Amino acid sequence: MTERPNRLGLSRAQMAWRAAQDIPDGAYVNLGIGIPELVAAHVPEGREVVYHTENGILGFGDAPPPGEEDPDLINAGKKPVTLLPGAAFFHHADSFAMIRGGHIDYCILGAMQVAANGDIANWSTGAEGAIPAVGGAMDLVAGVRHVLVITEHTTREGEPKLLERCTYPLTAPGVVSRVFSSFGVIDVTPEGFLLKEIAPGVSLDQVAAATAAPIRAARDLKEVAAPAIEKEAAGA
Amino acid sequence: MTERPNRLGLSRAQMAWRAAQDIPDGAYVNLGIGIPELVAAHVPEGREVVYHTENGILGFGDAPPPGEEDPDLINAGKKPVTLLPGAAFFHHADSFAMIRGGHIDYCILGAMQVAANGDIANWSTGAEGAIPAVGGAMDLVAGVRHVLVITEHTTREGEPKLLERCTYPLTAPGVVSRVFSSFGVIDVTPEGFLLKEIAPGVSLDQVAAATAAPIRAARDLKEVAAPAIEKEAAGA
Amino acid sequence: MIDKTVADVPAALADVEDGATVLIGGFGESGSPIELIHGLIDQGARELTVVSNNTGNGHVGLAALIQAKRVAKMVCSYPRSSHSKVFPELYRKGEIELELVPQGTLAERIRAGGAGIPAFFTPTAAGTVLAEGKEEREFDGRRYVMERAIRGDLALVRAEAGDRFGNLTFYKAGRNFGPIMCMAAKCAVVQVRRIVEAGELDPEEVVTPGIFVDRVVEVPEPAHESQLIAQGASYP
Amino acid sequence: MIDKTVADVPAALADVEDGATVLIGGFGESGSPIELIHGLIDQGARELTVVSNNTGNGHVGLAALIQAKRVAKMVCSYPRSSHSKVFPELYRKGEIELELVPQGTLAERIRAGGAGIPAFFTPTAAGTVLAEGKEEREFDGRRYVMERAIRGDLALVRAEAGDRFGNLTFYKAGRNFGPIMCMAAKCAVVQVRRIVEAGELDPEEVVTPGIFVDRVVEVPEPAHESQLIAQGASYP
Repeated sequence: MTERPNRLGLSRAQMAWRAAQDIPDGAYVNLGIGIPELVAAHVPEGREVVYHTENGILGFGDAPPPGEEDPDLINAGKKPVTLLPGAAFFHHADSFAMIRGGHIDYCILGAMQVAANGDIANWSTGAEGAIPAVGGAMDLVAGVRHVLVITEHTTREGEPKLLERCTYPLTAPGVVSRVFSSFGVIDVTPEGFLLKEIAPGVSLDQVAAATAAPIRAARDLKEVAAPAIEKEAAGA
Repeated sequence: MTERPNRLGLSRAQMAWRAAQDIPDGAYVNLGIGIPELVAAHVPEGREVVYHTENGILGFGDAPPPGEEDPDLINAGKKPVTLLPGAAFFHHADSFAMIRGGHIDYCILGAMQVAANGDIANWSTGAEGAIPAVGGAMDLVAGVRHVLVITEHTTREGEPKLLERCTYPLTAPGVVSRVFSSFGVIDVTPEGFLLKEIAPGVSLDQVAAATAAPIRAARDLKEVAAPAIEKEAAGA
Repeated sequence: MIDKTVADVPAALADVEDGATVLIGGFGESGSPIELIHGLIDQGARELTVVSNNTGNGHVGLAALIQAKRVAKMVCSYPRSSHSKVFPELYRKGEIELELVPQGTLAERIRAGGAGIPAFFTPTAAGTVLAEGKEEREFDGRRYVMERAIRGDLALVRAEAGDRFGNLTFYKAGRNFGPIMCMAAKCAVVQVRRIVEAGELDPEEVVTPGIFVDRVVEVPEPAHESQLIAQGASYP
Repeated sequence: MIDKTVADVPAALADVEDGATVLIGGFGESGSPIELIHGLIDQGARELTVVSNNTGNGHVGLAALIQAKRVAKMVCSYPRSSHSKVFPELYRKGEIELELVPQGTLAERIRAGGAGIPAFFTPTAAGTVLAEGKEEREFDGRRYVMERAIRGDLALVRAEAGDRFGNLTFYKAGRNFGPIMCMAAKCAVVQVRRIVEAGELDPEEVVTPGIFVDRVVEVPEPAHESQLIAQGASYP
């Protein structure tokens, strides 16, 4: 999970920062494992957000100081968390009632692939011999009101992750509304991908070349206003 | 709800007493409104029974002393109750999960009609113009493991309540296992009604005449061993 | 900052629209949000569909709402009781519609609405007139009825304590339909005896997590329906 | 007198049969009933179907049960994790069967099993490979998958406090699958940190009412799976 060398576009922290700007005050939010976990640190001051984790907590906060971890106070990524005032515990059926019932406003997830029709693949490459594991991914994307994706624009090997159609097994069809990639902010519209904001230092041609589907630039295309953020600790 | 004059067979309290003998130690029991409410008072000493009420209590006890009633501590008949040590509150979906999920061992209910195939009708006469009301009756008879009925053997007008087939709308088909009537204890078997115990002072001919279905006497037919019980307070 | 507390009942109900589906908590008077119901009468919305276990008593609370001709349709399990005069009269005159639902099916349909389950199968009512027109199906040799979820535009619920996040505790059997109705409504409005500081409720003891609640209004001394009826009160 | 407390783990598990379906609580190590799982290894039952969110870590707890070749089939949402070696190895060799279920569907299927609901519809997995072979159906223009209930012969659960009636409280996010697994098993066996007197648990704060629990065994200082793994422990 360390930063790639000589990367083009936004850093992982900058992607998380940009996604955080979209979370309104009072939102109930579920953050996926990986880059999405960084979002909480960048929600603008003055906005209060309640975080949900599948394993039965609403209203958790940062990791505790070393030595104060509790193995029964963890998030879905099995990392230790703390409680904020107003937190609540509940069992798994109630936790997924929150998800499936449309009570969570936003989930922010990583993805292997996102298609121009909003399909998402983030649980399996479909490779032979792999141990299939889905966790709560399918419930989240099927149930949460706004499904947002944070992802590098391409794979480590430079393959596009934004495609005309997903080639990996779907997590759900037609659910993603917005992608925060290292190259910018891309909306999924009825007409396909729409580039709303572009990362500093990235050209439209570079975006198009790294995207395996048509991608239009918005008429009011802006540059992502991400601040310079110190590189987060590896594996944060 | 006062005792009928010159009645034949068991009194209401004696029927309740006899039903209570069938409740084993440790049972979870739901008692219907009317005569079944009297059962709790007659469970043999040494047996501990946990009572369930649809409105979300397990482990309630008798009515409180006058003046100590709490409108939020009532049973399904909307009568005030008290709590015993080990009681618990829960919401309505959990309460009926207990019922529908087969967790309640016994429900003891009144009935308008019981058929020789175990059908029960206890919620509606099907009369034109009546306000239909079902409450939890259908859930109880469909979900509880043992459905027992306490009833006068005939209506006030002398019409049989034990029939070949119910004429009133069913509460559920084929669920009743035993009837405690004023005339005795009647099992519902694959071959129809089987008289297991007969009330003192009642003849087999009288039982047969008051039953609108074949009723066999068990080979080991006994007399109901109900003690003389003082007449309970009206409307108890 | 999240703050779901509102100043008073009128503020909590200002935006209820004609034709709304309103889930109203309570089992008889136990848990009935009487001040919110009176607030809804004052607010004036009409042509309501009301989902509630009963139809109210006397001329206050739910009975008063019905009497004021605000309710086009009742969805309930037990629309009559000893003090219920208003609904039966309107029903006999054909001035109010009734959907009769077994109590456990009502609870489960509401819970399903809150949990994102559009339909489920239940043994309750299979083989009875209340299953007529519904899909029936066999699983493992037993007959079940398919039931659809219920969702509300509004829920009116009474609870014990609430904080600015909407976290709730309840009081005894007043809990009944409250938690599941909060889950199943677009806007859950809760009257609580006490508004408490965030963090005052133990996260282990929160019964309804705030995510299911939209507005909390303090009513420190809620009226007892039965006392009002004994006093011959009517509303407004 | 009702007394569901048992002297020790062997007494709690003496009668587990080969071929049983065992619901095992926990989300990773959080809430995992590690002493009961080790007790099940000692007890010796084989050909088990285990329903649990994960497949265990290291060579203790659930991983040790699998390693001992007692498990013919796993039903779970996430069978791999960083410390999970045992299951993947057996799975690749074709020596253990896997039914992969999205986490929320797993929770809901278990809850349905406890609530007497044989089947329900969920949006989760609709349009994905995990819906293949399952009935799909449209409600109000959206596609849903029909899922069947899960019931267990046995549940193994870790809780915080329990009384002789089986009433339970839980500890933080260790609650997760515990309450619904107790509901869905013929015999729910619970290890608690503290056995308390009847009446010591506030009826408002009971999370799992005793009706769902069959046996309670005190394990005052449960082992932490992650500590055992760090120590290189294996069981037996």
